[in-house]
Amino acid sequence: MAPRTPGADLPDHPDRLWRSADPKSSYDVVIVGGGGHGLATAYYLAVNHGITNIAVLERGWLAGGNMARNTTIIRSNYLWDESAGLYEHALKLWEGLEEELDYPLLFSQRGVLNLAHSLQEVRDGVRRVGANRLNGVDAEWLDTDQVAEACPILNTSPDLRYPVLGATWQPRAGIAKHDHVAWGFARALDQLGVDLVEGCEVTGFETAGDRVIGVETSRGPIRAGRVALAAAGHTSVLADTLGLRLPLQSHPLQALVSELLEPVHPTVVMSNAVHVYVSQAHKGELVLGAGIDAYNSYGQRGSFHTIERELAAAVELFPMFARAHVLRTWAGVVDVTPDASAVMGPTPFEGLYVNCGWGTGGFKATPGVGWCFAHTIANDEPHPLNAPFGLERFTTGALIDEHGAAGVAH
Amino acid sequence: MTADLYGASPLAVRADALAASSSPSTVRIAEVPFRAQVTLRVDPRGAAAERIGAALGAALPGPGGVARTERVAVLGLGPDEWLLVGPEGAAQGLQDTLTAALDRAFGAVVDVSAHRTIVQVSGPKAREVLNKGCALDLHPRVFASDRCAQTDVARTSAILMRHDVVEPGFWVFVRASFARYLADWLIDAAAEYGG
Amino acid sequence: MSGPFRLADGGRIDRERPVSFRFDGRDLQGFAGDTLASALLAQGVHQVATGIRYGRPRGVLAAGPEEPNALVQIEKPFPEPMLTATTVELREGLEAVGLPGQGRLSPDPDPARYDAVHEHCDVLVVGAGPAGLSAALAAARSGARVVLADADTEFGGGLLGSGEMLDHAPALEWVERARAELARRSEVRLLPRTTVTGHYDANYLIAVEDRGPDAFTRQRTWHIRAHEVVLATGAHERPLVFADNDRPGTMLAGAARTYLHRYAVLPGRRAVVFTTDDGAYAAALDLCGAGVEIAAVVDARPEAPPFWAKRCAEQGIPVRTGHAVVGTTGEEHVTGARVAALDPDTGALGPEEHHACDLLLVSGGWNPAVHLYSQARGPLAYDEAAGAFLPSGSVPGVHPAGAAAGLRTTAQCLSSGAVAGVQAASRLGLEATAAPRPETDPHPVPKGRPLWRVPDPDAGDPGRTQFVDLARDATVADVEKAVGAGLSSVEHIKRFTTIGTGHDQGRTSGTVSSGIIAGLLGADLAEVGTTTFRAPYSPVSFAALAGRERGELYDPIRVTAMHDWHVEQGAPFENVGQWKRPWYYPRPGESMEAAVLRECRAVRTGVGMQDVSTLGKIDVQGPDAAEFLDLVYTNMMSTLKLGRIRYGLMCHADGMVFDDGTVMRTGEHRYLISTTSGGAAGVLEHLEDWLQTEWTHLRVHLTSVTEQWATIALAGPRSREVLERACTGIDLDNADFPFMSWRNGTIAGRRARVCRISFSGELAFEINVPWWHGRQVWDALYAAGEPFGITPYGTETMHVLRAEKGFPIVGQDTDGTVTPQDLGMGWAVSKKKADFIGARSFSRPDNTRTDRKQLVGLIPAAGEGVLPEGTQIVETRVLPRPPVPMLGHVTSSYRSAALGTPFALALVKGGRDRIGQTVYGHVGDRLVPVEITDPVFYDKEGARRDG
Amino acid sequence: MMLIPCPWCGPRNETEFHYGGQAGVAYPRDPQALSDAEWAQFLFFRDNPKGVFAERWMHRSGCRRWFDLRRDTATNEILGAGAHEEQERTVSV
Repeated sequence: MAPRTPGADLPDHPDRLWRSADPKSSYDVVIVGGGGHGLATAYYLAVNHGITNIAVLERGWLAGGNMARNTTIIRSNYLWDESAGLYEHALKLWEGLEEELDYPLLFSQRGVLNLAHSLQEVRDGVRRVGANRLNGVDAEWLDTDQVAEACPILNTSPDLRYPVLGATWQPRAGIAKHDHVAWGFARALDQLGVDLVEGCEVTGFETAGDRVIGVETSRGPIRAGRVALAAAGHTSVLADTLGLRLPLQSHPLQALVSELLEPVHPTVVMSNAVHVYVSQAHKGELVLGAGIDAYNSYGQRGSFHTIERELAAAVELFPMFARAHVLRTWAGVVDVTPDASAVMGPTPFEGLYVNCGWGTGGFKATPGVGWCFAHTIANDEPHPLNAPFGLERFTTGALIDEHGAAGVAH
Repeated sequence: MTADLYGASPLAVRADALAASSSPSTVRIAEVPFRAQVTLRVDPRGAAAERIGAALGAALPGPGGVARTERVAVLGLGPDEWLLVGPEGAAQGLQDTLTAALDRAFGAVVDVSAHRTIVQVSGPKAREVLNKGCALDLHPRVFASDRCAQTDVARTSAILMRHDVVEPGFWVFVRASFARYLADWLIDAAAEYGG
Repeated sequence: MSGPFRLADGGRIDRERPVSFRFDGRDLQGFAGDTLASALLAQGVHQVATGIRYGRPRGVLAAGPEEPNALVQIEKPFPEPMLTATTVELREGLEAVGLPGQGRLSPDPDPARYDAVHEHCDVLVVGAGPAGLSAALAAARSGARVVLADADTEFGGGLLGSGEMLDHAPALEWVERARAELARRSEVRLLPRTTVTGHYDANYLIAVEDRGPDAFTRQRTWHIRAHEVVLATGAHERPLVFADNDRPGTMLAGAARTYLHRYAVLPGRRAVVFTTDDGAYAAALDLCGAGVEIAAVVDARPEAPPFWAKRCAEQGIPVRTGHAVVGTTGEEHVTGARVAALDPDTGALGPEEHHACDLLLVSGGWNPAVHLYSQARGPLAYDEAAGAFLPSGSVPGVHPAGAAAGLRTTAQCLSSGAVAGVQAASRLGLEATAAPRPETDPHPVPKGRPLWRVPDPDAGDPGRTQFVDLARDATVADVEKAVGAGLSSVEHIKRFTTIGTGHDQGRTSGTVSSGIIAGLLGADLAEVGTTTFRAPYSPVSFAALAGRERGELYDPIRVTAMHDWHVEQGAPFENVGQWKRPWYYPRPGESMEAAVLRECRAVRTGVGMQDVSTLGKIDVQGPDAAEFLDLVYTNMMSTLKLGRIRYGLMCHADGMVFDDGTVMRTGEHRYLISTTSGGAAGVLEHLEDWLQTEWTHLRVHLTSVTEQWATIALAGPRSREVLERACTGIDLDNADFPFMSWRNGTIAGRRARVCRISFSGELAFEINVPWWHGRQVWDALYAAGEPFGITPYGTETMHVLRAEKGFPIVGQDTDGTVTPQDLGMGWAVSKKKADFIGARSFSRPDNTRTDRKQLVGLIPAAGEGVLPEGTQIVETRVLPRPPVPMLGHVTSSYRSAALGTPFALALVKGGRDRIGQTVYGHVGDRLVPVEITDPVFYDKEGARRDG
Repeated sequence: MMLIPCPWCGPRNETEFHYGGQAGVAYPRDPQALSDAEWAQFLFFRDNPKGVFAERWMHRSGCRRWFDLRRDTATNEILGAGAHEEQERTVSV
């Protein structure tokens, strides 16, 4: 057979991935949510803490929620120390993950540009770069000419309605192939003897006083020594059954993809001001994300005007995309907190741990979340990296306000 | 002379461009400058509203409705809000009339004559031009001659009022700072009809 | 003659209009009315592209947008990637090349125009085939406002390619009568060349009209809000899966019929027809009638349909029932079909026979185009009899009709369309009756039995050339591997194999792959299901969806009444939200730094003027206005006297500063408040929220008057002298007109409201006149100031001057995490009021920490330059290893003419207690020593504000 | 594109509205009397149901009035006006 179209194809998957398990009657740890976070948590529970009697319960197909719907951007250039600590830990894990999982994750450290379109965005960018560097996160401030050099197809003309005045640049940032990440973890878990249970919806909890001792599911009750919630947009619905209120709102977040195109876009470009972020994935498709839709929704679909506005911004910034075609649009359901930072830690219920509120940052945090959440579950206390991300902060006011970094942030 | 009395209207600088983009057989676009505009806020169920209606010679219309007297159009903008549009120079008189009829009842009368300007869009293609940026159904079955609406036109907010005098058309009320943008947008939208 | 395979007559092409084009470097000819695919087929060109993974030759499979193979790159008139040859209209000068599954973007700017329009209708009919036309006619005759959209260049749908008769005349005559009637009705809009790509909430549909390269607008996006929607979107024929089923010359049976009838093209001379569905027989007979030799009809089912078997027999066409095409021969073009008996129960194959052919027609049944129905949240269910997923349940206001609803004959489609049209109109309260249905050809309802996969006769490497998704080069072997890896969800298998992710989004492969998966898993196809249908139905160019929101129209540019003056002076502008504000006013050859120093000096020593019209202004009136203002500002406003002005801070309920401005008492129960330029809309929304939903008992009305007023700041020790020359009616003495008060006067014959407000610390006035008079009054003040060297200044100078005074700018020196106390503005927080927005939050534990970041001043060590804004502050002279503790950051930083040194404002942890300390700014890789100071650098006593 | 029924202006595209989240969350009568935890509940915690949700919308591009709406967050189906009695007075435009 003739040679393949360069770059238009992905490496083969291994011959064996995972077996879809039937649930047993009890486990040491039950993880609710078989997305990236649930899988990574189970993985680090097993390899870091020696706990393998685990079930990961997924109501649909494994990693079919936000893990399958995100735009796969990975970066750690967050403003505040707390966020930088967690995301940078994740990025370091990403850097070794392909080898660790022995799976082609297509982790490509092609760098991420966060554009500044106003003088205030320039100030914010310089501030964030400074904070990143002092926190040991690679970051640079690029002026307009340097931006043009890093991404030649970007329109850096001063005539733009909101011209590019500069950008932050994180060289170690990049993208990965989301399914491969999830499947890499799933395969490893399968080999470690962890039960991955698909088509198993958690409908409630079994409690004894203030202690959670198991879950009710569409496939019967399951006892658990500890229960960990990692259900993203659906966390509120689950916590509600316990009367546990969480500071979460679930919103649609949309993305779209073009047809396969010869490589033109060497990096990842994000713009808060005009609400668009773009990369060109491994096969050659342009992957674009937009801003969050304003209203609460679990519908896994957003509003079309968001897409139109996003494409207007994309064509302004990348005039050569004019005749690229939108092939497919979709939406995930992201759970957003008041300070745009996650919640991870113990709950008022003994034996129940929660990891939620990742908003648009979930994918990039995946291994870091797994590492820290596993620690939290195994030791019944937070890892130092996620200690600031507890629920108490909403009472004390010690918020980690990442709206600047997370505005569109992905 | 109007310009002397009122200075420069927001779209004086676009007058030629608007004229150039107009064509009698398709669409005509022109600024209607310096109209008196007064915002009225009052409880429509109270006696003050009745007094105002009597003073104006037209009952206050419901939201989206337009009442007209010889000199004044009264646009229902909300449950307790109206915009009164009168001829040039009438703002003070209108305010006096309203304030007197209000008679210390709870309400508000504010001169907003310069806050917005008016763009007339008329002609056979007027609806088509506006619908390039306005999502409302402007079909005469739905948006009849006694209707107005606050909505978005392109990327700015506007008040639309049906204004069928010589030919079918609309008045578009736009905030002064957005007026040039709207004019430029209208010129662009009308371009295919070859002014 | 445009090709050896073109018939001498017939078809919908215009033989009077030959069209020259270029494909893969060859100059060729076709006719107007051709697609690129039909023109190529007429020339005998079957191989159009190559497969993406294996590079195998690929031909034309279909005759419409479902084409998985024939991908082309347009080179001229303007490059466009990844179109299907089956949908590219042939035009003079077209140049294209075949693609291996990956397109190419042009670096040149796209010269075409794209726009959008909003449309409303009672009934939107999607698809103008027999069902859609019937529906549109029924609805239109009821008086409904109807939009009829169809992706094709002409109406007729399946009738365009079927050669059928209606009312004993060619069906297209009926189509033309229907079209003409609809076109005559004023309330009907016909949209040919318009693909409805998305079906969103409340019957909001997006359609993209292709107006052609020569049109004023190349593509137009229609936003259609419809009361009722009839989905008459037709169906797509399925290919069959067997070894080497991808060779050029392999074609859907229905597509071959379309090439024959619509384009007068014979797709081959000798054909084998492989089917599991009755529908293919009509194609075989039509082609036979046109002179194509039909080597055999191979029907995998045990019995042939008697109606069609009889006709085949009459034409001498051999029919091989219980047989299957198990493979093909050929390289760049199919040369023969390998046929064998197939045991339907065991899958065992009999001995092979070889049938030479240059055309292999396939039909595996039909998939209704349920995309839009599914997007509208309509449920789908697998229908055993139809062998397809059909619309089930119901969606209010959505009416699937015709082939999209699983119907097969023209008679059925005509009837169901009419019923849908009547139903839609009836739901609107209109009286509608269906017209009599035209008489159709007396064909029985076709039946089929799906055969998802033919066993692979080549035992060595089974399934490797049995292509399931031709667009993705995904084979049965790939599906087997996915299932073997443990996957059972169709979503997983799709992602594993990439089936359905190609440019055609799996139109021809979706149901087939589900069928194969069900077979491998031993599961019920109904349970396996399909993947989700997502918009757009067909690929849509980015530019079409961007529309006119490009360049200057990308976002409104807001300007003030004095804008043109600033332009005339050559001022660069700063974007502040949507506003354009003059940044500084350089003299010829002057740098920004020099200009700003000059402007600052002018204000500190003489007089300057600035356009500050962009500040938001809200009229607040009502008996409870004072009480309301007390609740929304942190400071006390109810004690403000008529004629006086007070500075005010606003917080959100979380206690963080979100806007500031002035409050001017203009009447007994009336105030005018100002907001920041960027914050105006947000403040009004915030105030209306509390007023309307929380404090409904307060009798207060708010009115935005931002553009009612043009506002000019006149600042500097000589500002009073300027105003004295220009203004009458106001005694400008400090005693009569004290700081923070306002008076009415006259400037240039215009009534003006003059305020004594200063954002620079200097004696200053703010002059408000109605917008119309802004430019005239500006000119008058400028003229009056000329003897004093009056200097216009921009936002940069304003920033420097206020920073010298330690006045924070919300959004620059705050970031949503800063309280009034952090800013050192505890003086602006009332201790007397019972409550106001934000008050409770000040006592939260985190807000009472002593090491909170506080606004302080910074002076860099002698010889150091201006610190970059955003610079992080650290405590130690030498950087430790990361993570390095940070004290805060520089929020504002400038060179000061008045101070003779660079200076900055910064938010620093426990900053007020550190005044006098030296800390370090982290600039690049250097640490710059800076001294922490009080944030007020200039005129600490406030002596200058009175002149 | 949801069609939001403004009680005063009639049904309009969702793009004309500002979303305000959960309806019926009253400002505490005496915030100073609340514990920090109670105050945090008011500031930051809102219902987030999958299904019927009573929520606030403001017709930003129209009459600028706030009103309540019941909507199914799983399907975007709008189930009618919420708290305010006056909202029955819809008008058609």
